[in-house]
Amino acid sequence: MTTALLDVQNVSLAFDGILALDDVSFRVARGEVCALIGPNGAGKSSMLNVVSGLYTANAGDVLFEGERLTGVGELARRGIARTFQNIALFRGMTVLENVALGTDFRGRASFFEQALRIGRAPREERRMREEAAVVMDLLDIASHRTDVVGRLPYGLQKRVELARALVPRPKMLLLDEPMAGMTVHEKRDMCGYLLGAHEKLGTTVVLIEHDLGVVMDLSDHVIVLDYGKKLADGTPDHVRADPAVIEAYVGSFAT
Amino acid sequence: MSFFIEVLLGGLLSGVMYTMVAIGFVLIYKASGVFNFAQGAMVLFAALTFVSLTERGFAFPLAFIATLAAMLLLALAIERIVLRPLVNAPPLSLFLATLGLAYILEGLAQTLWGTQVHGLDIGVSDAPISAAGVSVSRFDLFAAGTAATLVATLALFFRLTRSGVALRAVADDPLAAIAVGIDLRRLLALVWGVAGVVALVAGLLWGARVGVQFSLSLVVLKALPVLIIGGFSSIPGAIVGGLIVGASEKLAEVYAGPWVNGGIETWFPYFIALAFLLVRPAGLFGERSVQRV
Amino acid sequence: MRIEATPWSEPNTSTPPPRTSLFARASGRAVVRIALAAGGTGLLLVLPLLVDDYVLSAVLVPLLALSLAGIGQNFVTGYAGQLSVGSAAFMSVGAFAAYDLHLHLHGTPLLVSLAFGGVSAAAAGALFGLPSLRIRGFYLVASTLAAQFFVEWLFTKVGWFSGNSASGVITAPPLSIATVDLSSPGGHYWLSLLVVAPLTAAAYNLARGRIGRAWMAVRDMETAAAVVGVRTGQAKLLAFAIGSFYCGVAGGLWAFAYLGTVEPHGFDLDRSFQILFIVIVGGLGSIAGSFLGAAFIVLFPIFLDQLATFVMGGSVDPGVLQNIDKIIFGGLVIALLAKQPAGLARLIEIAWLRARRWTLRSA
Amino acid sequence: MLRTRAPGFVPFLAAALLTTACRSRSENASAAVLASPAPGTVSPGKESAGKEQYFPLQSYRVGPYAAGGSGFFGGFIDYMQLVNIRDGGVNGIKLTWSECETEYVVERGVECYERLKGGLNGAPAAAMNPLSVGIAYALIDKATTDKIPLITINHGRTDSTDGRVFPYVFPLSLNPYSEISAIVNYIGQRSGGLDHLRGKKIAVLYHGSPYGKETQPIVELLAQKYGFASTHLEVPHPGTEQESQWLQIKKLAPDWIILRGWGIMNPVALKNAAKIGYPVDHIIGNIWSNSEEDVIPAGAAATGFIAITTHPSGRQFPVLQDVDKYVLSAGKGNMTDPKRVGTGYYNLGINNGILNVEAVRVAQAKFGNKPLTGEQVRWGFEHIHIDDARLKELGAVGLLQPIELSCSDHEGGGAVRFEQWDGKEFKVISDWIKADRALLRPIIEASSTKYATEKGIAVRDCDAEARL
Repeated sequence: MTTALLDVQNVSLAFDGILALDDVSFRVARGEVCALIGPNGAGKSSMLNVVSGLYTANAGDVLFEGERLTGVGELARRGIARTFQNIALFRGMTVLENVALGTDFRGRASFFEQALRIGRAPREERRMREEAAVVMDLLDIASHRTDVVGRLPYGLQKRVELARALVPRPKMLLLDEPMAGMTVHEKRDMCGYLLGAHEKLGTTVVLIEHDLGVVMDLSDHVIVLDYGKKLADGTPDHVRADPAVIEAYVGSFAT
Repeated sequence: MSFFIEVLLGGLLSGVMYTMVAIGFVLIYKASGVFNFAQGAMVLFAALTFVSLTERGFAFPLAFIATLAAMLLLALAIERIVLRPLVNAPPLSLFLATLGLAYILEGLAQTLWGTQVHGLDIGVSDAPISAAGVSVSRFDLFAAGTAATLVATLALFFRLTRSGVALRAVADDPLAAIAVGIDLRRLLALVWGVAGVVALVAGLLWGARVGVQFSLSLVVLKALPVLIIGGFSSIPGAIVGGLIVGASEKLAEVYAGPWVNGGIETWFPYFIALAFLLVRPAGLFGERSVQRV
Repeated sequence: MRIEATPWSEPNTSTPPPRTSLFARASGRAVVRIALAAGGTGLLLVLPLLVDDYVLSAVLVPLLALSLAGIGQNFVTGYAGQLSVGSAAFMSVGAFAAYDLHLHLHGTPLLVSLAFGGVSAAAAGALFGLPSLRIRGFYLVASTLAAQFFVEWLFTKVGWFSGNSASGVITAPPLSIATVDLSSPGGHYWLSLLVVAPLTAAAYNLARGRIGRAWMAVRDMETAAAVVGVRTGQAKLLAFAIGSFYCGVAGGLWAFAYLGTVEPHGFDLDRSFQILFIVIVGGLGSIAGSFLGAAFIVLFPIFLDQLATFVMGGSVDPGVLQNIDKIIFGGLVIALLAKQPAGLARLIEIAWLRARRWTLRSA
Repeated sequence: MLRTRAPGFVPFLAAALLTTACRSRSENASAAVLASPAPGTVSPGKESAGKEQYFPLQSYRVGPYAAGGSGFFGGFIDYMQLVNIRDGGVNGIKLTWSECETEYVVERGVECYERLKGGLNGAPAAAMNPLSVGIAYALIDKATTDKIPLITINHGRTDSTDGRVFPYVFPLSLNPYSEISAIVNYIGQRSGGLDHLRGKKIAVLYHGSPYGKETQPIVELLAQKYGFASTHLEVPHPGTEQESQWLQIKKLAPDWIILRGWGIMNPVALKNAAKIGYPVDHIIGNIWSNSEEDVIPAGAAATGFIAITTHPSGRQFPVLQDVDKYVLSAGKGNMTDPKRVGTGYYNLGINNGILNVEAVRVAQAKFGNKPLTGEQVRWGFEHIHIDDARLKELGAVGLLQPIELSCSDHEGGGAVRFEQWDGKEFKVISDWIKADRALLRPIIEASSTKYATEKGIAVRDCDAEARL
């Protein structure tokens, strides 16, 4: 099999004694859509936070493209973007500025070039705007470009956050409940955006989602966590058939 | 040796004076998360009101009660005019609002009572009393005693009275407190009232110590490093912080000062505070949770 | 359910770049704007011919200097969200450094001295900004207050900084650039304008560019900022450094162009609060706001005095007036914070929008 | 760039227009108020025109030093009031004045200067009297270019005593150097002659500011000359915290302490002296540590404190009796608290009034009995010669020292009296004690010439001017 893009090795995480993740290992292949599922408190978000370096695991390693991930600082530069369960946007800034921040880490213009708007600075700004425009059009938020994010409705904010994550064209996208609290229509759109990004850019997607319908339709690979332990790991059908999973989700698969 | 002890004692005792002011801060910060820069102005306001009343022939207790009433009224006014409009404004705005409040209080106090410099004699002489070659000012001892009593009273107040308990509840978890039906407005007014009383006591002691005039409002600058070391939300912190600042700055001035020919007391406490912060970014006794802005 | 992937259109470079906040305005209005700007600039240049010495040397010059300091404070507090009450200290560093360079390297060009002042202040700012990497919130006041008092002490104490003049007060050299003499009130104004205008333009570029976004990201949510690749520590230090640079240059102007002298206590804590108020009144995170705030701070007391004179005649004791002045000012600050935290800048923006809507409707 | 700058200029226009608007309004505002006529405008329409001499007052009645300001300017105003009521002005020229609050803050002082320098309703400004070292420094250049005398009585820049370099600055009656010299002379006298100073210990407790530090070199100089040991202890501004300094004093046990304080620092110092049991009658307050406001807050701790003065407290002087008779009893007094009439700052204000008015009178003798320009009044100051006889006429014997100014000497006096606080009031305990001005002059000239070369100032040739 091909070398995994993301390789989580025996990760354990404890908050003052209580074990949130217990020796969890899994691999995510390049280009797949991988879903982390499991009941509340199963440790899904914790896992995502370990991967993105917000938590440091007490034990175990996280390899990305075969190299260890060290700290949140390098996340974007390694080609990883993420969204948060309860939106983490820059509320005081406009939609455009928020999305722009997604690519800013690529900026090379020196301080003086920026202060005087000469050399690389204006070019980078223009490029940033183009890239941002594309994504904003894609997610139908272009019309809100100059609105202050804090004042936007929830669904829009979710999309802005996704836009900010997509705009650098990341290799891997970590999505923590991207469709929480959305209507069926919104979910459908959201899935559309995700698949679009995934197909066009070959972005690898790791997402946490509760709506199993969505999960099964969307993902090529499902990992089930329960009480910090890995319960199952495989294709949707394989997982759907797994007795332990059925145990955990009594009859959830009736539909 | 005895000289060293004298310096140390002197430092600790002036530290107590700083604590007096710092406690007012802590009360308000605990209850409302407001970093009340106006505390110094409140000290000035209280002291000036008291002195002016006594000079207009009020008896000491009468003047005290009148000033007390004034401070409570002030607290009500502040809650209404300053805090209520700024409910759930960012802490930075609240802090800046108290700067504005300080301006108002200074202006008000001086409009009402004039800008005269007043002496304040609370009947305690400065004459030193000596023991084992170490002499300490009577007044400083008296001040320390008063401070201790004040702290004890506050402690009792918060343990025994309903509003005291309510205050602790709010300090722990505002939302929950409101949920169980605590009237936050009333409580805020109350806390500011208590802070006003503390300001009055502090004002009397400071006034007797340095005279009553505009500079009194600057004592706030002495209280800040104390708070930073102790943590904004902890009364024990304010006490320990006060002692640390008082002692260290005096020792520094006397023993290190001469090398840079003196006057280092203005900034030295802040460097001490910084040193502490780098080890404990929320002060000795402060909870990390209260990091806003 | 089946989901259709939403088509992802590649950016088409042949088509013009998409219109964004900056370019969104109709070209017609752009023309108007530029005309306005040109007119305004022209007006600024000839102002000395229109107004008398009093307005120039007692209002406009300090207004310019304070605006610059306001921008500096805004970078730190308004954009990067770091509480600083030490702006005066950095002004002081700027003023004394500029003076000392001039004193010890005789014949240093004026602008070079001022720039040197700014750079020194930036260094000091970065130094005292270091704790911000570890300390958050109000506790950070320790750092800037330390700067405030230490600098004041240092310049009072060490005679060398003030050229060992017996009094410790420094007096500005006669002002001139190249051979142009600037010692007249008009000259002082032009000098200030010459310094402030380009720095303001640069401030806009920074605030609207990558650096400004990084600052605001740190201000709004530091973790998220780190996740999207903002080097948060770097951003904070940069904010302190650049902010202090602006304050430093402002200090230089204050000393050279406005007072012509400066003593350490001229940059005390009250000055720091004054700068802070400028930002609050003008509007946190707004460059134009820094100017509005400064204008307010400078004009308000004068205006009130004039008003009192006009309304009450001589009957009112200036002392009382000053106290009332204090009260009203404090009240206004509170009111603004409660009603319009975005400050005068936002108020004016709103008014401007209303006016435009009205004109459009009537047209 | 253009676009980005556009919003910036709005406030300026606002500023310019607003102020100009206010100013034009104040044009027709009544006299003797904080009006600010456009500089140089003479409006003959006003009944006052051509009959008034204007004194712009950069006063301060609030802020940390309010006590000093309200007393000084109160006395100054009451004296001018007296001259108007009793003598109908100076040779028929009425005195007018208007106040502008500086709060002792430098830039406000500058704003006030700019606002008031142009005169009032056509009455030209005679002289500037900011009672503030900081403001004085900021005004030296401006006043010199505008040709308005800058009076810094008992304070200000020492080397401005040299009128050849500072033609418009007048540190009247006592500059900081003279002050120290006089104090040392007094200590010498008390210890039975200057030669007895050898081996004595003198500590200087000074305010942590340029003002506080200014006299250090002179103290050192005198210490060498007379062989006493000197220690300098700084009290950080504002002066509410002095424990450690006084602990050091306790260890040092000096024979005398020179208190070079300001504002709140003074009473706190006296209270601390009591705390360590230092004899307060061996503390000598300097010219800014000699007012009732400096001792009263210290209560009993202050009794016995000695201070120098150029303006003894008290109402017994004839001139103050006149003020009482003509001004106060007529309800025209300026002091909100009449009890303060005759106190230190007030009497300094009276002295300042006498000297300013005298300068106008002297100048009128040369230029005629009409409102005078600042330049003419400057001539008046440089030719003030008040001897004992003149002091008698002025009713100020013992209140003001005999004083003679000249083109090169803008100080003139240099003598002080010593007074002691008895718990209720200051009692004068010495006659005028002179400073060793001959010793100080070279130091002053060295400093002033350095300044002249630094600023490229042409030094006046006083003899030549005298010959004119």
